[in-house]
Amino acid sequence: MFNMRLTVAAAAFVALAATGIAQAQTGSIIIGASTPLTGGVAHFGQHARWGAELAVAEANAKGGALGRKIEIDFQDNRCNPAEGVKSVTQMLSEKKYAAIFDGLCSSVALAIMPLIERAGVPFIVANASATSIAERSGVGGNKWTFKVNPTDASMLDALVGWLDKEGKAANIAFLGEDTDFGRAGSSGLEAALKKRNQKLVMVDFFQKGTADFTPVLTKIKARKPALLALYAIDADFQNTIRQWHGLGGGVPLTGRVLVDQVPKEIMASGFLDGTTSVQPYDPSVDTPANKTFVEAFTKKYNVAPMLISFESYETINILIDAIRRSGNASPAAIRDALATTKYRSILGTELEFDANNLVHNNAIIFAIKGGKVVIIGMSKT
Amino acid sequence: MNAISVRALAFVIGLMVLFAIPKLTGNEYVLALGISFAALSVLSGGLNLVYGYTGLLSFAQVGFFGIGSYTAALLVTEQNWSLWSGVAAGGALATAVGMVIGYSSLRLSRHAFAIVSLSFALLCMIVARDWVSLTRGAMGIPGLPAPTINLPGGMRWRIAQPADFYYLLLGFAVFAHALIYGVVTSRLGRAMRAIKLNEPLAQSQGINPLAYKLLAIALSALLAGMVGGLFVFYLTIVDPSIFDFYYTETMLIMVIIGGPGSFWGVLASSAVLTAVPDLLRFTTDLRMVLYGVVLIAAMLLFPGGLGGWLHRRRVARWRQPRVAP
Amino acid sequence: MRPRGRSVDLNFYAQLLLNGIVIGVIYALIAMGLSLIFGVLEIVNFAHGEFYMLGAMCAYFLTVNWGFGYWPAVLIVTAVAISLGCVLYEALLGSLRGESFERSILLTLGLSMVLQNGAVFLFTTTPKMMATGLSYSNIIVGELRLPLSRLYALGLGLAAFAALYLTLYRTRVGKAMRGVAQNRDAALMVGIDPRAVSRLAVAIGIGLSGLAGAALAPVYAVHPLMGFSFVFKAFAIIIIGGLGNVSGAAIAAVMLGILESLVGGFLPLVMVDALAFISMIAVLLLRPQGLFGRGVRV
Amino acid sequence: MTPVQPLLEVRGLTKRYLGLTAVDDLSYALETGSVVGLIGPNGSGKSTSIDCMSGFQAADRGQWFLDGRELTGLAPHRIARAGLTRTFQTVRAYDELTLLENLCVAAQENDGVSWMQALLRGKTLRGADAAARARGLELLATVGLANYADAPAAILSYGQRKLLAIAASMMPKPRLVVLDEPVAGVNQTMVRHIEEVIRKLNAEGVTLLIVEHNVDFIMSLCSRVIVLESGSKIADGPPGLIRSDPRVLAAYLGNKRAAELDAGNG
Repeated sequence: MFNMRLTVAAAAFVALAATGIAQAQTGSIIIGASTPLTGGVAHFGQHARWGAELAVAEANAKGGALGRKIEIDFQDNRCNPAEGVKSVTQMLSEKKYAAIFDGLCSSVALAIMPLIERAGVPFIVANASATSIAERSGVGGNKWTFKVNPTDASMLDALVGWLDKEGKAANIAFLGEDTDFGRAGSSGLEAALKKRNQKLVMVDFFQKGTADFTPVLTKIKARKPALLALYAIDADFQNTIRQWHGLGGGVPLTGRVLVDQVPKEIMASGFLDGTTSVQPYDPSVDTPANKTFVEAFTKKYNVAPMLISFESYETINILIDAIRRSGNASPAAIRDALATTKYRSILGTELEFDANNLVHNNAIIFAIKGGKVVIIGMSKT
Repeated sequence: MNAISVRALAFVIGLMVLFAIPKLTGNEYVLALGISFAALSVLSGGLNLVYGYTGLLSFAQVGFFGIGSYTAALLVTEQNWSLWSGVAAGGALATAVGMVIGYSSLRLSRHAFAIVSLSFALLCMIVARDWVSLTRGAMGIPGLPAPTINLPGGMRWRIAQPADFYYLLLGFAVFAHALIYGVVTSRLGRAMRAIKLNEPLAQSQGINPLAYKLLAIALSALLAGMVGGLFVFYLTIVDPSIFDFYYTETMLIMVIIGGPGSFWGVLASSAVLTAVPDLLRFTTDLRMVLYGVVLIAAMLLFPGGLGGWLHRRRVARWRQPRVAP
Repeated sequence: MRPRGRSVDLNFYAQLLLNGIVIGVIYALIAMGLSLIFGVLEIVNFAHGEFYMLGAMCAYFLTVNWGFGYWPAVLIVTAVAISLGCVLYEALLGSLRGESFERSILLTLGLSMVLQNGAVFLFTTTPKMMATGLSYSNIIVGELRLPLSRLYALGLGLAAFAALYLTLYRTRVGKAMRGVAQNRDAALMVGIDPRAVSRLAVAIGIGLSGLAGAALAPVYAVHPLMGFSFVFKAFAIIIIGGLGNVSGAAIAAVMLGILESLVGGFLPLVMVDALAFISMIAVLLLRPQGLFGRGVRV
Repeated sequence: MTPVQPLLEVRGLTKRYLGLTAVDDLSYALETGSVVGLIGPNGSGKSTSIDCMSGFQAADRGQWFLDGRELTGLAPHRIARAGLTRTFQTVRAYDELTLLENLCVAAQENDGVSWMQALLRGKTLRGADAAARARGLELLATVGLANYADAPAAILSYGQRKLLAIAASMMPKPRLVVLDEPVAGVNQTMVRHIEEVIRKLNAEGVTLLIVEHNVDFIMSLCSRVIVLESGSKIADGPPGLIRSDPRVLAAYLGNKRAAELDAGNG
């Protein structure tokens, strides 16, 4: 009995796929996107979606690409490779998508890569952080995958280089979430420190969703490191930062501190003075293009953009630029156009993909001084 | 007799159609759904054996699934084992773990088993994330190679295309369900139902509940472990999200809607529920809310599941003619 | 990893102990209600953490959006949670009876899915911070530090425990509750209405959960998934404490909090996460009735 | 003269709860083919003693043997397989299974079919299943439920369920059957019917130990009666003697149960 239903479903999908092909010739240019819209990181999936949709809306306001409207379809992947594969397979089988966007989580992006290679559709990654994505792309094998955000390793190298110059690269402790984000942070930091004959003095990981950090923070405080490299995001970041404040901290932070999300009371108290952070983005970066972006984003969604929303916005812009230069918006032409990208980032630099299809935008190094965030440098990643 | 042969014919035709799908349509999404169905139905079938037939609520299925996945992936990539031996090892390890959990907690009570199985699943996730030297941690093991299987007659089958995985997983699912079907329709399944319906009575009749419960757990662990080992090669990556609690919720919903203790019902609901979330992708936000509502409604309205409902109808039918003069 | 010097050492231990006590009392707030509901109804409430989350959400909106103070918010949220408990009993749990352990888990699991995903839908997963003056005030004694919000949570936890203890031992209805927990049939015979008692147990249990949410809203970030991770730990606690044994659960909670804090002070944090589950499994295998036994319930 | 080995021998069975002795040093023996009643006032330890004997409760002290084989401390299913089956005071049946299935389940652990044979469905299994069905139908006929062989057990009345339980306890051809209150709460017609069934089964060679409150039933059915009070055996003998035993009268009178002993249980 279930066989029958599946056959009916199969027939329905064949029909769907057929209409998809017909549409691809004339109607809008459609980008397929898979991102977590439910589950633990849905908050980031939401920002990824907002950034991308803002870019698409702006492009359409300027007449779309090649005289056609641009659309972007989002599907949920729960940050789970199985769901990612299913959602992208569905989009690929409909054959109407000019390119596939993101995945957000590294494991999902890695699972998507063989699919889009087989289908011959460009895949452009905005947020996933694993180094192995770029290692497997371009000369690494997968010609269809492009990654726009810098890898942690290169950003951390920039940060540690700066710390070393200031004589602060010794005695750093590390606390990060036990996800690809935190793990990449600790290994990137270890590597950057090793180059300068230093190492992390203590390393600890926590499960995402941990509410109470006081045990580990007490331990770190007692150990008196010079700096604490913190790799926490979302609710975990809010909990660590407030509990660190509650315990009286006494050690400045470093790593990927979300300086834009520190509660203003803590920031103003000067408690975090001496903190350094490296990020690919911050809303406060003082370029006209960024100001326009922050304003438009805040106006549209009632909340300030964050790293994820910026990366999605910029990535979709790079993709749209490639679509415009592709001439016919066919996946293969878009891939070739992507490879020759010369795009001016809203942070001011000109971006190109390297041999591994990876972009090297500037990383921003922040410091907190006198209760205020200051940008102390931009560094090539 | 006639009805049985019609059913058998329909079953064979249905199976042929399922195996012909890659030839009928090149649509990879249909194949992806088929693969998804094959994997999930083996998980829900195993859960049905444990919960539906034997009456033990288990949250451990997802743990067995992940243990099988990791074992197969690690043995194939790092020890150069063949796919079959890796998958068999994954199934064996899952079974062994299942026996340990089952034996230690079932000596206490079925309640202890439910709670221990839940903790086990949560611990699996922690181990997968944090025992980095073994599991490579949160990054998982990406880029699993397309496996090659030695077929009888010296042929080699390189499993690289979705259609290959479709055949492989569907083939395994048919084997797994045949095994489950064989058990539930045999006197072993009858003993399991007896234990679920009235454990002391079963004991007083010489049935050893622990042995049958362990059999159900071991079988479900074996199948879940093996299907996990096969499934991750299709995904090309295994990472800690293989232990996602979401799988557990999905499995439970499949068993509850299909009817605990109903082989065909759970198989059918697995098929429908594999396809439905994808057909209803626009309700993403509310899908899990909907699942929750279904669980609540099922527990309130059909406490005994489909089996309970059929049973009540059967009782009513038997009582009817005796009420009438 | 050990800090040098005797005084530093002492301070370090004292701070860990203090943190642990606070964490333990926070666990106890959630676990006591879970234990009470199990004791009286033999129901494992999977949705318990979701009521904690709703309590925190509610407190957040009351204080941040509607300008209530902390204490009024705590009172309102607790009252709302108690009524929600009555509704929950009448609408869902009241229909479960007898051998319904598995059904109760599935039913409340469904409820948890509805509440959690519904909250994601309504409030998004963006973490919310209750930023009143309370959140950033600290009590400092020597080297020891305790945020004021945690001190309040500690006080509320102790008060809740005292109130629960007095209710169960000094009031007629509390004695009835213990009677039902010990023997439902016997309680029926002496004229106790088990439905009324069960309803009250659920109301108190959910009320405690809501109270915990309100008390902790200034301590932790408020988001829809905050209850989910807590509830599994609470399961472990009530098993360690002896199923249905409310003060056992409270003691186990404080013990676990202190143990976690001390372990976290020396070993990797991952061990802390696994600690609750591993101790629970160990307790189950070595002393199935829990550390404090099942027979005597508070 | 060689001493005849008793079918069941119980030696010094003792069970305590929280300082209260429910069964106190109970010893007795049953001969093959007999029908023996076990009576006593409420709380005298009748049910506890058979729960211990069948493995459902752990005894604190004592030993018991079936046909010379020690059963002490075995799990219930092992005791059942050794040839001692029982029914329960609160009648138990598999409601969702048919009557015939109820009976077949009861025999399946004793017919030597292994799990593998059960799965592969070979000749051994088919033979065993056919034998079980035949015996099941025969037993259903004996207890008068043959018409309902394919009906779910849930449709049975309370008394009919007691009959089904008795039939199920006979399925594996046990050496000894312990019936826990086979007629409690059933009407007089059914009591007589159950009595007949038990006689018929005994005539086929089954040994029975019957725990009952209904003293009349026991007195008319059993060749020997054992009386318990506060966990101890106070009398043991043929019904005629028991009726006039002063200790028994005192026990029942003391518990205001003399009426039960004298008058019929209407």
